Amino acid sequence: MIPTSYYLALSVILFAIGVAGVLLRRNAIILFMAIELMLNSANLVFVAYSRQFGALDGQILVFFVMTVAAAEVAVGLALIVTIFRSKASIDVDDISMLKG
Amino acid sequence: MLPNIPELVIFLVLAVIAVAAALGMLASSNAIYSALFLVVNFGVVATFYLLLGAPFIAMAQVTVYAGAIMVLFLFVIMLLGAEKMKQTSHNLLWQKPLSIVLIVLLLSISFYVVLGQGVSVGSDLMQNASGYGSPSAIGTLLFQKYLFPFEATSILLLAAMVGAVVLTGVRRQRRRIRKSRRL
Amino acid sequence: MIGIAIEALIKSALIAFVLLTAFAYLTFAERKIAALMQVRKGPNRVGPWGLLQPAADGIKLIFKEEVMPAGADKVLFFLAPILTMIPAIVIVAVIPVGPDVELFGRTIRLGISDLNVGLLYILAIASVAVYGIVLAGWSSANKYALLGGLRASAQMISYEIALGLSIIGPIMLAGTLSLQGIVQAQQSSTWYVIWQPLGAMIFLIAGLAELNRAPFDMPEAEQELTAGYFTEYSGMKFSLFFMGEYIKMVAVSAIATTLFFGGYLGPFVDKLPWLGILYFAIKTGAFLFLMIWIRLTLPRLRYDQLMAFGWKVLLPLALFNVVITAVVIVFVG
Amino acid sequence: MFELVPFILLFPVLGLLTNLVFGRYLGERFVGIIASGAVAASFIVSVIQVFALVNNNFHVETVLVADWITIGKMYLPWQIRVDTLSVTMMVLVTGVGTLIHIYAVGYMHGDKRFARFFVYLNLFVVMMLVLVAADNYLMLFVGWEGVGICSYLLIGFWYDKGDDNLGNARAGRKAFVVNRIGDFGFLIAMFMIFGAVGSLQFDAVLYYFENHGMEVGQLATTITLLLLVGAAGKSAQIPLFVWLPDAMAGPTPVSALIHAATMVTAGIYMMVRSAPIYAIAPSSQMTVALLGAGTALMAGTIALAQWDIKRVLAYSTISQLGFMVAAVGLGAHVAAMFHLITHAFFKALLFLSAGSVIHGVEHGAHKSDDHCDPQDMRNMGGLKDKMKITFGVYVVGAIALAGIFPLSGFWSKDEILADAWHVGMVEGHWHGMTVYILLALAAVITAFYMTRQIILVFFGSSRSAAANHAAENPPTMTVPLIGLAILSIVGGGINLPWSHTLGSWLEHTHHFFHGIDFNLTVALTSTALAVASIFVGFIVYYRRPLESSTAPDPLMSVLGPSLKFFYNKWYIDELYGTTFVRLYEWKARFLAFKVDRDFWHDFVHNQIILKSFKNVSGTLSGPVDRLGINKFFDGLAYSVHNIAVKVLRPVQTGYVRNYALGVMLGVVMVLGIMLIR
Repeated sequence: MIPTSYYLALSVILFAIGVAGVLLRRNAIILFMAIELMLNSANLVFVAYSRQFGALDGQILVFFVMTVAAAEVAVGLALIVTIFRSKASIDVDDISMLKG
Repeated sequence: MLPNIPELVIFLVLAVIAVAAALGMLASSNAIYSALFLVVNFGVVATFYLLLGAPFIAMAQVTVYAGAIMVLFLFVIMLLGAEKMKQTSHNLLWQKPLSIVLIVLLLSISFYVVLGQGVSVGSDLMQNASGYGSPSAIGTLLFQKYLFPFEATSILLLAAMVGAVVLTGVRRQRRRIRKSRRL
Repeated sequence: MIGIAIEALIKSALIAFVLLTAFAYLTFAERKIAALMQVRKGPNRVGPWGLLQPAADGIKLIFKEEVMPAGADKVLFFLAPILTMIPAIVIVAVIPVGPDVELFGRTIRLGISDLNVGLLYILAIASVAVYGIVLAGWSSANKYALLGGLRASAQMISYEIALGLSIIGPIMLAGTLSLQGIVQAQQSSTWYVIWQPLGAMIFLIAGLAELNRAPFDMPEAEQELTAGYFTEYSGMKFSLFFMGEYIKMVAVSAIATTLFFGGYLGPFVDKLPWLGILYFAIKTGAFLFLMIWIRLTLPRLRYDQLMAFGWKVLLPLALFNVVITAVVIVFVG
Repeated sequence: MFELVPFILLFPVLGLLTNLVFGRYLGERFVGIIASGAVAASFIVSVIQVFALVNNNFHVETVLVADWITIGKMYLPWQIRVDTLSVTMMVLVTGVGTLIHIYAVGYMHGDKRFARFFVYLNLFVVMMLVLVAADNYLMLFVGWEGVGICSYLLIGFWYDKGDDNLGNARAGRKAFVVNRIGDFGFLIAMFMIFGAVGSLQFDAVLYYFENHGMEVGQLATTITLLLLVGAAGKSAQIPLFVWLPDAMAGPTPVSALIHAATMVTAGIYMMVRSAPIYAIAPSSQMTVALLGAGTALMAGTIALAQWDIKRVLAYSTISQLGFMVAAVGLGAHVAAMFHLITHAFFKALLFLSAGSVIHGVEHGAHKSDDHCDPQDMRNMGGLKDKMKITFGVYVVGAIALAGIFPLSGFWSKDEILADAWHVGMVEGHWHGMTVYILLALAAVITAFYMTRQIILVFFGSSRSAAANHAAENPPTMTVPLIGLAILSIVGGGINLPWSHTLGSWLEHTHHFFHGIDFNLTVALTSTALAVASIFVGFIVYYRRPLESSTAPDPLMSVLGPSLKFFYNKWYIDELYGTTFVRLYEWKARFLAFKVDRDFWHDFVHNQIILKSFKNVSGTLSGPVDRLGINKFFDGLAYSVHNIAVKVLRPVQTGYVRNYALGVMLGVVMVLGIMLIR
């Protein structure tokens, strides 16, 4: 049986990497992927605690997170495509003006 | 109670793969590789779910993340031809060092909390009970206790669908293309 | 513990062997059937009735030159055919090919594993199968290949939804996600194709689309895209793609058999469990023949027609099927 | 089956809502079908209630729809009472209502506010049903006011027509105001009932008065007289009848439905409902009887001299309502209800036929370009060949109204007369005989003016081009007429003297409701009088028909100035005009111009308040605002501006990653704080 804290440590590392992706990368798509990574590390914590407490609620929450992630990706990627069409770039630093 | 050796080995190997894949996602300059590294990471996380007694979530992880979300990413990257981003001038000088300092701080605080918590496995009792994490158990919980969030989620998905269609709709596309011939 | 591992290993090896053989002779069968339908002879020189033709083809492909296109992404170009193959083989793991049998004093399950999320497993693996094709298309650095890959992935994603919805019918009828459970549930009622004719139809059509086979073989439309995503491939890598497609055909046929046609069930199976494998093989074979037949009969669809059909006809029909099934189950029991 | 009863109200409500929302899109046909269908459905439910009552051994049943008012011990539910009396009214209202709805579809054809008309009509049916279905006085009052407002809306339906383009609106206002006077009496009666009984539920109130009869005689007299004021307003009795003739300004189906068949009977119904209170107040009973008989005669004389076809019928209605009120006063409740029902049949028939005549003449007017008044009987004549069906049913209605054997009017009117005779001769009360004589005279006059009307309208030769070109109306109008005509002929069957069907039916509501035996003397006398009256009428009008539309009434030579007196309605309107109306107008003018304008506006407002405000605001805006506050806020704004430019603007880089960094900073800080604590 792997202790819960091992999973927590792993998800902390994954989360930190996700944060690094958001803060350091400029490619909007990779930034997006980093966000997904963070969501995933959170999911891992949910499932680990779900096992620790023997309750399924954590898994349900993961299910909802996945749904939200799917919705988020659909809209987010649509936005990126739209931005790319007008700017020919997906560098987030290029999208610093309110004017399109 | 410490885990037995084979289990620990499996866990450590998988964890190393997960972290390596995540780092690969972070570091690779090609967005396609980033996406593929992330897929590997998700696959490993799905395996963790299996180990944690959540086969349904594991399968959903593979289907939703690996099968749908990441394919969408790949699709967009290829569609835009944006796998290699041109580097433009960089004027956020203090962003990088400050970020690294903050990430290190976050890591240290989190580790302090997580490792200070001690080693616990939780109750084997519930987990070993038949049906824990099975689709029917999840379904029962989902359609009884969490019915309202579930329905709300369905509306969210519908909204996302409409949003995506509207954002990239055909009419808009044509006008944009006519306006800028850059594509 | 060790015993179980060894058993699983043996079964896996056996299945892999059977699948590879099936692939080889499926190509042969396809050529023979095509010849039959087009009133010609087909391969008949290598061995008796041309039976060794697949072996000859294999040897030829192994000795062909491996071409690496100039601008290709080498790693992914190499990885893509493998990524196509793996899901095709792995997906078979949860399909039961027969009832439990006694052998060497132990009960052996004919089928590698019986997950309680078996159908979810199938959906998960099916959804991952896109990667090989997409990456093959992209890594070739060839416009035809890229377009083929994109088309293929869009097509597979679109039809995956109808596919997933069409298997909900049997799930609801059987009340389980385990394939073994679904087969056993069909023992007490009848084959689910009786209760789910629409579901079976949708599964078959969506399955064909998932396979990128005629009339949905758009990604490799010769007239427009030369060979689609494997335009640049040659030699053994090319044959891996080929292998993937035919193994997937076998897999889809096996799943359809399991879900809608009673799997290994048939007369006297309870007395002679080994008969189950025979029944299973016959049913699967019938499906394979049907697929070949369709390929030889129907012309290819246009791409926009294909997408419109998937989203506007198949998906609503599948949803309708789910709703009707649910209503009937609730009211009739 | 009793639980179906709320549907009686629900159907018309649905109908009116549908027409209210979608009416303008539906087209006349659908609007008509929805409105008529809704009322017809209610009618079916009402009939079902009859059978339900029979199955229930005629026992009263109440159906709770909703709680309404609960304050302390006062509990007023929204509750429907199903007993023989209320069901009789329900069937009557919905039955006659259905026929009139159907008729109105034809009559209102082409009107620009077609859908609105049917919304009002349905609303009226709803309100009338609330009134008759009520289980307490307050709910009854809701229906009472509801029919009042519908009456107002419908009288003024063609609000842009009439004298000075305001006449119809004025008629509506008059009806409303006069009714308000009656309501005032009703309200005070209700307050007194509540004060004495502590409840407004019929059962409680009637039980109280039945069992405390002796102690509360004085109170009962006061209450019943006040109730009489209310009934006089609604049922158009002396002195509040003046609104009803003016109400003829509304479309004819309205006149038929509201001012003949249903709404005006509300007063009768209310008094019958309150019968146990009247029973212990003999002096007010006497008042009621005399008032009713007086009204019957007075209205009859006015009807004698009118030229307007609908106005004659309107006064006739008042007269017949007088019969009913008199019957109530004599304690002949069954006779009153009986006459109410038969009167609803034949008066609805007469009004609708009159409408048919008007419609036909209007049609002729369009055709011949002769724009004379289509309601004036002097412009008619000779229509019997042009409008055969209308003529036939009109004669049926007129004979029924005149009380000729064996039509329905004969049986009901005779029962009232027999009751009066009984009270006067057998029980020996002086007012019984007075009432009998007054009513018999009124009956004679009734027969005479109906003869006059029929001859003027249908016989002789056409006295205008319009009448010459008149034509029969479409079946939507004539079929309901035929239905009503049949009802007018056989309607007497519900309470024939030797079966007393209605009497024994109503007995289940109050034990002292009972019919009276047939009195051959009375019957023969009244029939003979009526026949003689018709004969005289023929002599006067048929032998010497009017030559032209300007010729004087042949009666002029006989009656002379008194006919003029009748024609001018006994100068009642003028009397009210000089006494009440002018007084109120003077008071209103005084309040408006002297008190309101001169004192409050010119003096208090302009001189005192406005001036002082001007001074105060002058000082506030000048030194205080401009120099003090403005300077301060200018400074504040500049400092905000400076902070924003120097500090906040650089932070807003527009780079997402910067913002993310900010979020991250916050996260780490919060985590750190949590860790330290």
